[in-house]
Amino acid sequence: MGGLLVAIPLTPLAVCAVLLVGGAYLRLTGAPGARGVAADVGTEIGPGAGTIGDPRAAALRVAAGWLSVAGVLAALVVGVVALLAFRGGAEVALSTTWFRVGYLEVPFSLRLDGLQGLMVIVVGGVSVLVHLFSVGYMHGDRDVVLYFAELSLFSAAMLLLVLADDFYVLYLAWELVGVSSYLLISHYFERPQAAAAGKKAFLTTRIGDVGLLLGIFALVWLTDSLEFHTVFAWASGPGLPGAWRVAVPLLIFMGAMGKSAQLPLHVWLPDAMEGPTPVSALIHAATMVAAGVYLVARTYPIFAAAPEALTVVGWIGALTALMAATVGLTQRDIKKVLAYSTISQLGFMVTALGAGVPAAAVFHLFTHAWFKALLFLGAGSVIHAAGRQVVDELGGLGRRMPITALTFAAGALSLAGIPPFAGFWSKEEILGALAGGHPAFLAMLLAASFFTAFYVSRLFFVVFLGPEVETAAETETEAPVRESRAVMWLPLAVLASATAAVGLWGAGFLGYPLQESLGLEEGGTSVGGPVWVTVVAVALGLAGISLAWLAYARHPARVSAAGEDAAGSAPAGAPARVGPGRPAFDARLEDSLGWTYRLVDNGYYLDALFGRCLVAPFVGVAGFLARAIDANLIDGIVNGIAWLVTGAAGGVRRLQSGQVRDYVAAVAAGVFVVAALVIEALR
Amino acid sequence: MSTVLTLGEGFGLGVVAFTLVGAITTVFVLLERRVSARIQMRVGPTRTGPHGLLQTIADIVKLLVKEDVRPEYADPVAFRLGPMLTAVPAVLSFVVIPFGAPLVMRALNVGIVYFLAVPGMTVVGLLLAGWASYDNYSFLGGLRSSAQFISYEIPRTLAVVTVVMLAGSLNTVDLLDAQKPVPYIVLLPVSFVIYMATTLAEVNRIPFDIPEAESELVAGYHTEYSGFRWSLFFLAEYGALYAAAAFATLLFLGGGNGPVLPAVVWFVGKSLVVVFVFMWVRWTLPRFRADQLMRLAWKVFLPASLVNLVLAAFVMMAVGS
Amino acid sequence: MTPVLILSGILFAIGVFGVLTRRNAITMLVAVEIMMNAANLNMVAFSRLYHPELMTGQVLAVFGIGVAASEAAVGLALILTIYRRYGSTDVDRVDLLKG
Amino acid sequence: MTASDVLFIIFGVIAAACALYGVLTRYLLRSIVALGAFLTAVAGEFYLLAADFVAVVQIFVYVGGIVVLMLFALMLSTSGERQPLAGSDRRGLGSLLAYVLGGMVVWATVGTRLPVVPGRLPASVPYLGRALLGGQVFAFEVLGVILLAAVVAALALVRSERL
Repeated sequence: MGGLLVAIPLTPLAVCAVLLVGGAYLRLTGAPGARGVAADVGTEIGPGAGTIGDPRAAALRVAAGWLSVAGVLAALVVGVVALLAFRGGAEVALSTTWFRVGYLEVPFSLRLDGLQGLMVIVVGGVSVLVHLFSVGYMHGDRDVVLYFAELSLFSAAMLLLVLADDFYVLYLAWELVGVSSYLLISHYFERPQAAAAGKKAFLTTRIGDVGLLLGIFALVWLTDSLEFHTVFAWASGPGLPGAWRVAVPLLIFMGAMGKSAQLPLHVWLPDAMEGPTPVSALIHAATMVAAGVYLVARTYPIFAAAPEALTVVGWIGALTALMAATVGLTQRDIKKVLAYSTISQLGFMVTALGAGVPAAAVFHLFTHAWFKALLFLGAGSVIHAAGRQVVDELGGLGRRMPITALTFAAGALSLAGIPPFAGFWSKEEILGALAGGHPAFLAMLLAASFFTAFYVSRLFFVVFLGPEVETAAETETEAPVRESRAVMWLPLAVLASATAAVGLWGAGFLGYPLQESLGLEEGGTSVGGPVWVTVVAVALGLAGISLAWLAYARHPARVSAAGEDAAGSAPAGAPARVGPGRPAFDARLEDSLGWTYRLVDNGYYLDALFGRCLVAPFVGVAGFLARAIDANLIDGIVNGIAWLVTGAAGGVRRLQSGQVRDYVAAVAAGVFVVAALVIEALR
Repeated sequence: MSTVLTLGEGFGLGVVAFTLVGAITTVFVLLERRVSARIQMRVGPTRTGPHGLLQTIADIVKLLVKEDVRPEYADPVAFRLGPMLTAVPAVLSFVVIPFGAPLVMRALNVGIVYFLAVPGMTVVGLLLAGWASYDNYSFLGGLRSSAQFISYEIPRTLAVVTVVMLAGSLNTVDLLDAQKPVPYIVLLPVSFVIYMATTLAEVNRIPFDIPEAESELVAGYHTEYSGFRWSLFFLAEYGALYAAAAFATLLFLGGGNGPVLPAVVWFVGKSLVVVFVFMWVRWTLPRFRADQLMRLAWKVFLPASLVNLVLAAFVMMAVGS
Repeated sequence: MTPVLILSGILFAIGVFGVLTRRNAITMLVAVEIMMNAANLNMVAFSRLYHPELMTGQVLAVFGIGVAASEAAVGLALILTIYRRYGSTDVDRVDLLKG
Repeated sequence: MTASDVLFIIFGVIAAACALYGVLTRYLLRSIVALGAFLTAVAGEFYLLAADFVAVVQIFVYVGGIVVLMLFALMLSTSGERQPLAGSDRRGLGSLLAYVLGGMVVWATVGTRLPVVPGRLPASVPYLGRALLGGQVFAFEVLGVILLAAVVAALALVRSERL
């Protein structure tokens, strides 16, 4: 049974290998039209060039998407089979020696129990839908084969990550996930912002990774083993040194902070939106960013042994949740709004972890994955159709794209925490748990909930309701914005149904069927929570939606850059249209709030702060070292030595005849002397 | 006394192996002529003896009585050494082939590596023959054969390594037990394909026969040879062909394993099928160009065999645990 | 075991003789290979004498063969380069330290 | 006198004779062929010393690889020179050093009392495999790196300018 687990990450990995080899093969054999890994047959060569793309390249481009869908689907099926076996009472685990170098024995352990099974379903399920959506979204992209290879690599790495049962495998998968995230963010690497965003994401998360690595080193040093069960036994056991008890979980949490974009390492996530939108949905909303939360939940025994560490975790989570929710209010890029929303929701989960209710955090992770993926894919559908992603240039799309609008609404309601959508159940779980003993966290998260409801409603009202805005895509191509293809809206529909349904699965008043069936620990205090928390939370959510409706839907006016009401040039008979411009309420808000608004709008200037205080000094010191120390001091020493040698060699060079045999004779004579000495010494 | 016996046994086995190779060559030359005739819709030799069965014998007699011609400028030592060094490894290969469980000359603990290593000496002979003939065609043939051999040896070895990993032994006799229920062709089909293709290259047969491509090089490294020395090349070629087929049988087809009939019958039967496949390929496919040949080895077979090896290792690890 | 060691000593001396006396680079390489084989023979012999189950000597011999392979590859590449430049593989003609 | 003693003497004589011929002959080609015969004879000695894997690797790498490579290089570099090499070899100093070194080694060997050889081991391959991938694995990996470096170096050296 355990051997089956290897197949789960291996199938997408095999697809990745096939695509890479296939692409490389076509490039090597010089298939015409196979520029890059594979080139776009139609657009790149152009109709006038007289060459037709290689049919093999075209076939590979078509096959790539479906192949990777099939790979992830197979992994998901295997995962479900394994999960059923686990529920049947079997121990689904694999533990073997990966390799043995001298005395070091590196294990390779995989395990699937309740938590991992849940993650496999989330990762596999969302992956399948996102791969499917990508088939439509990436159609015609130049590097589509490379894209699917990278996406499959990511799925494989993420599945390996959630199945890992020792820190070696975990760290391996952790870094693989980071690399594939980097590759995918920089997928449009010819765009400077995309390349920079990938680099930023990689370097920022690396700060956290160093912490994780140090934590792993500490564990090796302390326990001589990196298998989870040994480490957990150590953590709960007696007689552990006090400082390490706190330091190890905090170091591990650093890794989680990087991956899960918690303050202050969250700055990479909004920039990561430079990647293709399905990537944002899969990696930067549903799965990879949840890896940090999963990591903490998986290694929770280590955290449970250190209440001090848990407090730190809780504060970071709550602060992140509140901070990101406020920033979300002001963003003008759809994906940026959703990015900050993701950071905020991750903050909710981390707060729950810190408050000692990992089950609630994992449940929120589970529901969040579905509805946030839904929101991102909806945004992707809009961007794909309209060709723009700034709210200024979008509006009234609800009539044109009814399916997208409806599904997006489902996701938005879920995010706002309105029953019966998934987000309500998990958020209420967290808030209820906080009500017993963590009033500060509760207050912060309630405020964040209100802001959340407001910004997501704003997004929905501006983009889908109100008068239509003349989009750039329309004016350029004369083609009206239309609903996306079935391959794109089908995943949306599936995700929307999931969003409506999965919450009930883990709902408290139904007796936690999900948690029960997977054997997740309830993990602590006052699950369910007092009724007033639920009432207040829902009321705040509704209030946020209503205020947003008043602010954006009742007065859907736009303010153009010049400050006047933007007027449309709609032909007679068509519904009223307006030109592009900011939503009027945003402009008024900025006028009345002034610098406060700009502070929030710029993400509290954290990026600039880091740039000034960390990056700039670092670059400066490096530059100083390069110019002053390296060029003068080091090079001076090196040149000086070289000069000395040149001088000395002038005297000795007469010994060098250049005759090889003279040298050999000298060596042989030396051997003779040494051998004589050795023999004499041994006698 | 036992000293003399042991040494005598070794000598006797050598004579047996050499005789075996001679007999195999005699039979295979006839077989090849008949198979090629069938494929080309001809009849083949029918006149000498019943159904032409004695044709090869007649040819051998002719070859043995022919004059041994040596070109004037040929290097005398190397010219004589070349054919011998080519034929000896083919004979030596037979030492480790288990025709039946007890019917093996020496069950070496490293039999499989031995089998991979010994044919490598053939190349020395071919290079010498080509160089000694003092003839551009021969020289080119010799160089080509060594380049080809070295290139195809790597994927071939890697393919065999998967078998060794699965069997956990380098002993040829242990392989038979390891393949008792299922022969390895079922478990390692990719290795089998790589082994068969690279083996064709190792024994210089079409479609990999550029060292002796008659349309370009007259006859390659044996252009200048005649009579008995030339027949040594023939001996080497067919001896190596049968050894390779026998080894394919051993590695992938379960050797002498099989119901009812004695192991020897199964082994010879299976290996003859492999030999027939080799002949079939030879008379069906055209020849590769020299550059295509190299590209095939380094860009297709080498990566394919590496991927195959890694995948096989992973699968074995997963299944084994 | 003594005969093996004596044989290896003789072979090593032959190799030394070859390296010292021959002028042709390829022959020198041949002589070097003879010396390496003499050393390998010694190692295998001692592997039988001391801790045969650890195989240290045989492992060293295998490593020696591997290193010899790389040495031959690089050596022959050097010889080819020298031949291209000087039109000969006679090492006495190659006496410049600068290329 | 057992069979392996007889074989040891035969292989030893072949090895010494071929080595001597290899360093004395004035024909490059014969020198390399003699090396091949020498290596095969040494492989025989390895086999007699219960190192069958080393013996096969010797044939595989040396005879199948290095000798072929040397022949190849010879044919690429001096295909015109079929005549024996001319010119003086400096025999004097070389012979002296070789005699002294060889004599010293033989003298030291004869004068040393060696332990008795333990019985023959059942099979060397499993032990060797364990040693190669166990205690000696680091050296094994380093050897891989050395081989890679050698391949790269050889390519860099012989790469012609026009490529």
